Amino acid sequence: MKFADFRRKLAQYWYRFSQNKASIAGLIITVTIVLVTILAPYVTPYPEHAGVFVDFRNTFKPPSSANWFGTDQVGRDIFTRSIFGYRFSLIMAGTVLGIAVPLGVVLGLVSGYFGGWIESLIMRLTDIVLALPPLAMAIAVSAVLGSDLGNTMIALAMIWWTWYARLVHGMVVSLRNEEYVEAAQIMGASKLHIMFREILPNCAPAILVKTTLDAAFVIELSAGLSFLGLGVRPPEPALGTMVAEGARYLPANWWMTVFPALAILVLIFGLNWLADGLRDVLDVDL
Amino acid sequence: MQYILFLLRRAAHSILVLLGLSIIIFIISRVMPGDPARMALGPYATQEQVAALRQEMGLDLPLWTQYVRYMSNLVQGQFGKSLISERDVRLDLAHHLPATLELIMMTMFWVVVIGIPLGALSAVKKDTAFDNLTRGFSFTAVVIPGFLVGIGFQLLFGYWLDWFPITGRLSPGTVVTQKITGLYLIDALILRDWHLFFDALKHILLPSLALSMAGIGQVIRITRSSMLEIETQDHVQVVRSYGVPNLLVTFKYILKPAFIPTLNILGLLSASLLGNAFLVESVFSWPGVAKYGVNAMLQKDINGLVGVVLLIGLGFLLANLIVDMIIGLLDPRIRLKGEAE
Amino acid sequence: MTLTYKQLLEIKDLTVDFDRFGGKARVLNRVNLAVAKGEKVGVVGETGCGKSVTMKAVMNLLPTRRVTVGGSIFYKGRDLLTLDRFARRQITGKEVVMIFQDPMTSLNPVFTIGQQMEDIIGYNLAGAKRGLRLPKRLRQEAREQAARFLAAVKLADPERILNSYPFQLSGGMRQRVLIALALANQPDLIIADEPGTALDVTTQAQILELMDQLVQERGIALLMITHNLGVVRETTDRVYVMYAGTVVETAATDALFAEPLHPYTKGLLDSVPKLHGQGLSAGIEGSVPDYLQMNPGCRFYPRCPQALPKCEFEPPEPRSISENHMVSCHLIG
Amino acid sequence: MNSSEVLVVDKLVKYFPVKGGFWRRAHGQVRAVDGVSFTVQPCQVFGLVGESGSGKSTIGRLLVGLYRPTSGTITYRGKMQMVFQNPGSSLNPRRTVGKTLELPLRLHHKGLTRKELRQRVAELLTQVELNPEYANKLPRSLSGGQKQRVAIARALASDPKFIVLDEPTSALDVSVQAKIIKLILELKDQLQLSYLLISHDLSLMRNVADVTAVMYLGKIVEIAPTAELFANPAHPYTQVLLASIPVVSVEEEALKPTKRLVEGEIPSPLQIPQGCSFHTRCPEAMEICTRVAPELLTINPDHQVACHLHGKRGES
Repeated sequence: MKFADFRRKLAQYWYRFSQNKASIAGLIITVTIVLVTILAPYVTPYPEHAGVFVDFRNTFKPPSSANWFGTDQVGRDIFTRSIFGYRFSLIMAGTVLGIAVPLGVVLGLVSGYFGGWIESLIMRLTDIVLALPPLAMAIAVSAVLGSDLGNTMIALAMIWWTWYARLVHGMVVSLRNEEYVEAAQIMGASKLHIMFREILPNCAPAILVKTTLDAAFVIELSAGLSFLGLGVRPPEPALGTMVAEGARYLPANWWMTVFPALAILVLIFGLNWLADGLRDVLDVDL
Repeated sequence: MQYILFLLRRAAHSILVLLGLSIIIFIISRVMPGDPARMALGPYATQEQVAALRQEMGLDLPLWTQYVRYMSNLVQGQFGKSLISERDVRLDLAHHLPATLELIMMTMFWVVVIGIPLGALSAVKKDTAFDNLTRGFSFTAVVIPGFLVGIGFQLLFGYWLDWFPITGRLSPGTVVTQKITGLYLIDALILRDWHLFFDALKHILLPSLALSMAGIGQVIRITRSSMLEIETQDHVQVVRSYGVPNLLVTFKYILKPAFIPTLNILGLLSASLLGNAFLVESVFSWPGVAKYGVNAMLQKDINGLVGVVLLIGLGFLLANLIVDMIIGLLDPRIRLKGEAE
Repeated sequence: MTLTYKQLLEIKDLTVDFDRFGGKARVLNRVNLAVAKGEKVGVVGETGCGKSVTMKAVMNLLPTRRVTVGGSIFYKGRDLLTLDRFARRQITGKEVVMIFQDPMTSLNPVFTIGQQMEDIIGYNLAGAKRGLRLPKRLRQEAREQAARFLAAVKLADPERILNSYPFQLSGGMRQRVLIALALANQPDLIIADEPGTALDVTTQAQILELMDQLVQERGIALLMITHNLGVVRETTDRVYVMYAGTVVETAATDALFAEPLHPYTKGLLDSVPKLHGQGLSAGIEGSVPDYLQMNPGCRFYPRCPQALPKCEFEPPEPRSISENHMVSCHLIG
Repeated sequence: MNSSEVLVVDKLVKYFPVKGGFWRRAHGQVRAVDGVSFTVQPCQVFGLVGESGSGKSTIGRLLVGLYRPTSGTITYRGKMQMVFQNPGSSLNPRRTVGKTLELPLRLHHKGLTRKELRQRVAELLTQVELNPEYANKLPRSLSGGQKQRVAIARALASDPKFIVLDEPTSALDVSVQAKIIKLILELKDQLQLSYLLISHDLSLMRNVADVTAVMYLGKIVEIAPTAELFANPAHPYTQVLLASIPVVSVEEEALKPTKRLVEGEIPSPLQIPQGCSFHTRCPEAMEICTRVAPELLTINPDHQVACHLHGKRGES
């Protein structure tokens, strides 16, 4: 009987989600890309092209049945490299948000609930960090520490938590005076219970939607960084690097730029559509 | 009086943020692993050369002394010498600033003149084909990364249609007879040099539009949604119920309060706009501060980078201060009470 | 064109359907209601009984999408629902005005009282010739009128009020501004939505007395919507009791309070705590039903303590008990 | 505390700082509660009535410990609980009714098994006349009255002796209010509870409270057994309040003091008038009222009033 309830609820959510065709597209795109990327060595036609590889007989081939997206200046298959390029994007998004979201959520909860000097400290810190564009920060850190994937990710995570701290802080400040929170306080519930059981679940939908949106954002940013030549080192494929390299051969060898750019767009659109669907289902106003 | 107090408080807050920013940058540039002197000179420099530079940069002093020196230099606007151009970073920045300023101003212009009317119209014509189209456009504009828009524009309008030049601020033949502000469009207007004006306009059009797309999308979205929200509020129903003409209700009683959230977004937006400028300036080889910053970064020029980052932070804070000023003018609660309700 | 009419406002068989997720909700079902010239009429009912929808239908403030309106609303003999938008604007907002429920949200926060009053009064002075800018002369005239009406609602120093922003005024003062606005167009009918409910008891009493006095002096008819039975009894001549989108009983106020006939009216009156303190009644079982699953017969049937078998399927017709007293109930007559 | 009382409140004061200016320093204070004393007997309903800004809700919050008093003491026996005004926000929208009720059970009866918990929840729901199956529901599928019943059940779960009822029915329709009030009174008799009922509704107070205190701007201006207070209101403010109530019958009309209205509105608690805080609106204000704040004086056994009109009679 409980299971039936659960299924009914799921069906209800799915109904609301599927009302918007774009969100289904977003879900399919995102899931497909994640799966294909994990299975990249098995599903790409030329997995060896992802690393150091040259084939001077096949340079600058336009798209064909053998090379769907054409080949680059050293004869590597752009389709294969685009799929491998997603790895960099997804790892980046996963790591940055994996660190930033929990950190930001906890700090936001603490600052919003306790108030006082803790709140001032954390909120002033977010003010400072938010005054810097994330890209500028990543550039600065990479410049100092050397353009290494790990460093760049740490740099981004160190800025990104502030958005979540802000979001959660704002929600906690309005929720902590809700009567159900006060009721729990009167009953003598612990602060941990109130923060994590009473307040956090009410913030969760907004956090989830924002995380989905930000995944797209981090991917965009990572593409931007690799476009500038930061983050990942050649020959490791990154979509941004491929776009930048291809841009040197415009307009004649347009496929070198256009396909990696489209690859970025497809993933970013997919995630945004997914976020839109979640927003409808979870009734979040973000 | 309350308004001035409010602005002073915001300004004081900005100064604090700037101070914090400088500390963070100091920590990043001095405390994190790696030797700035070694980085600047590269792996082939001798030990003595490195030591000499360390001394020159004050890296051998205790950390807090370094900090005091760094801060007192910053307060005087001294960022030190660029390790690449060998010039005072201040001069370098001053040289590159007008290009960026011109780009940003042009971008803001597009954001305001395209974003706000489209958002307002979209709200008025809610659920019509126009509204759906506008919403689709704003979604797309927000989602597509600025540098890809830039490359797309280059391909379409530059290479294929050949309507606009794709790099630089001016065509090779065009000369600026007299530098006044450094903003070519404005200089040309002052000098009544129409050739210069149109050449500069042709060059700035694509980069500024590429840079403004995300902002336009955001502003459409927020203008539309805040107008629709205010539309349902009692006070709008009241003026409507008394038969005040629809156009007046929309463009006075709804639009003015709807401006407040829009402006707030514009202020916050300026950070991501400045960030995107790094990429867009790279794409269009626009000789601005961001391009200078990217070069500094690629060449490990710490002093140059510190200058660029602080300048950007300052830009963001100034933009927000201006936003606060305008919001204060729009919202009597801020103007007369010093805070919103 | 002059029409002869008995009632100032006469709502006939007004039906409103909302398209909701899961079907059509009939939120108003054949509502009949009349207000004579200079009469004070109350509409009383609990949350969701349709009293606000009725008023919005008169004022043309219902959303246009997913709403179907049937029946007629005669004002001075002309059916408002058949008039075009322009002709309707000549009536609602000028001859019929509405005072909204919450004075705190009914004024635009970023304009002064003066700016708002000038526009509202000025555009009505301008009549048919309306542009987006009021001529200076009209604006001046509107401002003078505004000051006069602010004085009429006993606000001291009208000039200062005109130059104030809403947040600088207390709730009671804002309510007075709204009443001044309503009077300014010299209407024939004022519709008041829960006047004073958002204010404190002592302020509410002041406001009600003021309103009473002002409409009396000017011969303006008043249609008051409220959930507060006491307010209705103390301010109106005649009263309609609404339940779930239907009028269940109507009578002269004194008669209704002395001898309520419909089980809902009785239950409602019983539920109000009395000042003599002889304990509380049991109230009415259950709550207002979902409009999507309304009982096909009498809408009160599921909660009625005296329900008959036929109440379940047969909607009761309004029956005249005496002059002015009508009840829709199978138990009566 | 003497042996019979369940609650003693003595000279309770709560000031809230008001921040402003450039440095956001406290530059003033809201005197929300300003020296309030009263006692509550077992099984008594103590009513606190007043308009907005009178400080009645602040007292409720002070009692249950949501605020810390600036000075003064609160002494009580047993446990204290609270039922809030707004059924919309008093239940966590993401927790089922069962979960909401389990929390106080877990906290106050450590070591209950899952089965015992479920059983207690069912009992509590039955006690507030709800079907035990409601335990699986989320608040959004309940009506306002049902939510308020759950809130009452939650308050009962920790076996309190005393419950603060902060406008428990003001968001409900009258027909629903009647049932909730009836339930609250039945539970009182059944479980030997005492209540502090906070309300702006005098007619409700007349029917529910044993003793009623009238508050104005942070002070109790009059306190008496309810029937006595309504029959012989002594403070001009109480009289004005009573005269302002809209009533539904002619008989009640006769019970109201002769109609008189006060000018103006309640002053902001930021700027409480000197002397008697009501003197700015009082129809019978005298010169002394503008200077000296009147003390609560006993005019009849159990009937106290803070007003200079009665001060003189008390002295003579």
